[in-house]
Amino acid sequence: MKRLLGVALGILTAIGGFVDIGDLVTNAVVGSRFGLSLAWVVGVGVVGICLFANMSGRVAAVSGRATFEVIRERLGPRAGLANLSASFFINLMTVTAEIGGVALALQLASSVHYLLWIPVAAAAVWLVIWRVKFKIMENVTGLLGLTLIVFAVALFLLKPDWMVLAGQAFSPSVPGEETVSAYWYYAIALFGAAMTPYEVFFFSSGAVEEGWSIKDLVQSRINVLVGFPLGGFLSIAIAACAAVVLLPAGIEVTSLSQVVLPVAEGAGKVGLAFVLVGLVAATFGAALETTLSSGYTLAQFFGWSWGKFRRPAQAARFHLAMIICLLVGIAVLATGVDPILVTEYSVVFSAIALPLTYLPILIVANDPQYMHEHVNGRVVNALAMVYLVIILCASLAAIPLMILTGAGS
Amino acid sequence: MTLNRKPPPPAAGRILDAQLHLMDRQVLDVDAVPVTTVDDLELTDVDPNAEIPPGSPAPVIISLLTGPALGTRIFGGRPPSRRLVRIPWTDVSDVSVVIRLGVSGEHLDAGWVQRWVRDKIIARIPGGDHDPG
Amino acid sequence: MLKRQGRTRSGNRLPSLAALAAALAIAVTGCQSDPGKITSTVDTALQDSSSAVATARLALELEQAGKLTHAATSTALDNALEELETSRKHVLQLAPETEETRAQVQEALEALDQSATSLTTARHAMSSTDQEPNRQQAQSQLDQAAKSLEALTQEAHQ
Amino acid sequence: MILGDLLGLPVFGTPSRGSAAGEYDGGRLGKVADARFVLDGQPHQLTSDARLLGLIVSPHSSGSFLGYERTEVRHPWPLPQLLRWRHRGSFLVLWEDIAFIGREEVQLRQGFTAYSTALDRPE
Repeated sequence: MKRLLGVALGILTAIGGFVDIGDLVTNAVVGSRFGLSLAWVVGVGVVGICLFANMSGRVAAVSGRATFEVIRERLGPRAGLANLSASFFINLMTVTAEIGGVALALQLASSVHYLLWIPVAAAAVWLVIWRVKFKIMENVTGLLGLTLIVFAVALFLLKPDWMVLAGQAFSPSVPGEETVSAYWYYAIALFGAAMTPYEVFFFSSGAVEEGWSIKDLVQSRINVLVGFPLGGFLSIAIAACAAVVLLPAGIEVTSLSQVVLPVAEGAGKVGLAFVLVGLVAATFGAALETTLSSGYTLAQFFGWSWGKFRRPAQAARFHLAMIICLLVGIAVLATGVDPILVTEYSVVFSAIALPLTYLPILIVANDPQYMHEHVNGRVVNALAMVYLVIILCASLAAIPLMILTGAGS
Repeated sequence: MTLNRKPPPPAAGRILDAQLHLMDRQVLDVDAVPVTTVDDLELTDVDPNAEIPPGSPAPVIISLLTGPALGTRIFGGRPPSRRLVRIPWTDVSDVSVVIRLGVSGEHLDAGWVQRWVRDKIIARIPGGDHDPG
Repeated sequence: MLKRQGRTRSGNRLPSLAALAAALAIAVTGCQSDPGKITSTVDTALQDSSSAVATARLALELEQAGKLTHAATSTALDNALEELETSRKHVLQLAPETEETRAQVQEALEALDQSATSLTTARHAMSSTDQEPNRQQAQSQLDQAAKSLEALTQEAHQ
Repeated sequence: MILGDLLGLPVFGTPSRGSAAGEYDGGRLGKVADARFVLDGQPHQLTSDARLLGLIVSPHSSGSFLGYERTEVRHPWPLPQLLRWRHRGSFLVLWEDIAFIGREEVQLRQGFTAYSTALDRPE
């Protein structure tokens, strides 16, 4: 049981990263437009995030340094600030979207308009950050988020033609009515979503919050190897549900209410109940993850005292920064902007910030001053270099593709 | 190439490269509470208008700088000397992956923003002064 | 003053950022009056609307089969209606100049209006207490709307 | 003196009359890439004074070494190789060989010695 609860950090990180509001919708959009022909991207993304999250967790466990401290140390103040600006902007967009996402999920459960839920959602996020222990926070949201497995259950109950799905997934091609640039735009969006930098910020800072040390290296690895593949599995299940039910009906996903329709069709009201709990937990977890990440990145860049393990008064600037982020998020949402649109953009922007985040992690994971004998092995380094090249290509292609496709429309 | 040059005469103490070991490192106080990051270093002055007489003593680090020094290091320019926020080098107790101070951050100039935010805002919100959970 | 590499470099970044912003602005706003633009706007609007109508049909179907809750169904219908309104707004903003495009826009608007009416009926059916006849009515209206949208889309693609 | 002001300054040699035009003949040698200190100054309660041992001059770039100035850090290929190439020809010049530190430039004494920048003693 202890081992089982020990993976909560990995599960919360992955659920917040893979099935937050933006991914829920992006995955369903992709499923409803491209079937499973982009599933391979999720696979590539899962391997990549496992690789780098494990590295950042190892650096945190061995040296006690969280990722953004390392970024500033290695890149210096200028490139560090560039990364901070990009990451913080993405975080803020995502915080905004997730609070909107919690509200949208609550609207689905209650039919009360989501704008009314926004203050409630934001206040709840703040209260948890202000008062709840890190351990309790990750266990509760992680476990409740697991109910999203109902997407996989519903897929089985829908009795799809598995051969067709497998065919789409394993010999991918661009569907006839879609353009090649739209296909690659969504490929980058999915890759960016899988590897969003806030996941490593949160994971490594969480490792420091939990006081991991060298003896927790195995724990770190289990967290990564359970959490992220699970997140990837869930996102493929969501895409598959959309591909089976929505694609044939000619429905292109634009809202959260469409995402749950396949579950209702497959698993009825019980399934719907599970999926609603899961949606609220996952978006709430993602809201916590991104709000905390905003605080972590700022505090670690400027060297402020941070962490939920301290009293708020002992990490005053860290808490103030998060309060301001939440207020900004509420203000943005109050203008009536579509929360889903916000995350769709943030996912693509995150592809741009990726190289400046993962390069310093890789360098420090090879530095014996920090890592002693726990430096990277040859295989990990070779794989990581391959991923750096992929990341670089994705980040260079992101903006041109976004303009070319009109953001995928 | 670098490697073919002869090594410098051995020094009697630990070697620290400013960019590698000091700049942008996290500074922790005696209780391991983060205080700031090293934004820059202040050295004893060298006359910028005259040649250094042979045999003059080498400059030493007087203090770690923070606050406005970060802005000027990134964007250029130079803050007036009295506006620099300093942590005296004599407060430093150890330089490793982090820089440790031998004093509490509570009384350092570098901690005033933290203290202000804490006393004026965070400690006034209910629960701000209690342990989490 | 010192001359630093980093500063000159970041100075060079500004114009390229401005160019990027300009390119984005052009990509987003586009040009309103050329016929190709009209055709593609109408096309997108028809597609989005048939997706919205299909969503409503599926949601109603699932609700009648007892698989979808009242709250989730109304939310789905609300979202579909919003989507339809957006499409209608886009088409209404067009300024057709030729006879041909004017007819095209007119036809599309009729279909969109029909869809909006059917969705509103469905929404009313959900909130009214005497249920059955109303819902069937809504469903048949939705079926009709879907048919006209499909006909128009096929016409455009011939 | 603020270290940030010193980093990135161009470094010149002092023109020498009569000697054969060697590689350090008054021309521009590179930029200050880092400053090396040694903890052997006056001892205090907690630590000793950090004395400026010398400057690291890099002919091609004043950018960061990203930690690869230490020769024992060799992974992951090809990053160390790339960074060492970017800083090829960089050298350490001791404080005794520095003639002048101005606001715009650093000048070295005639006949200064360029030492290896390698920093591979255990930390």
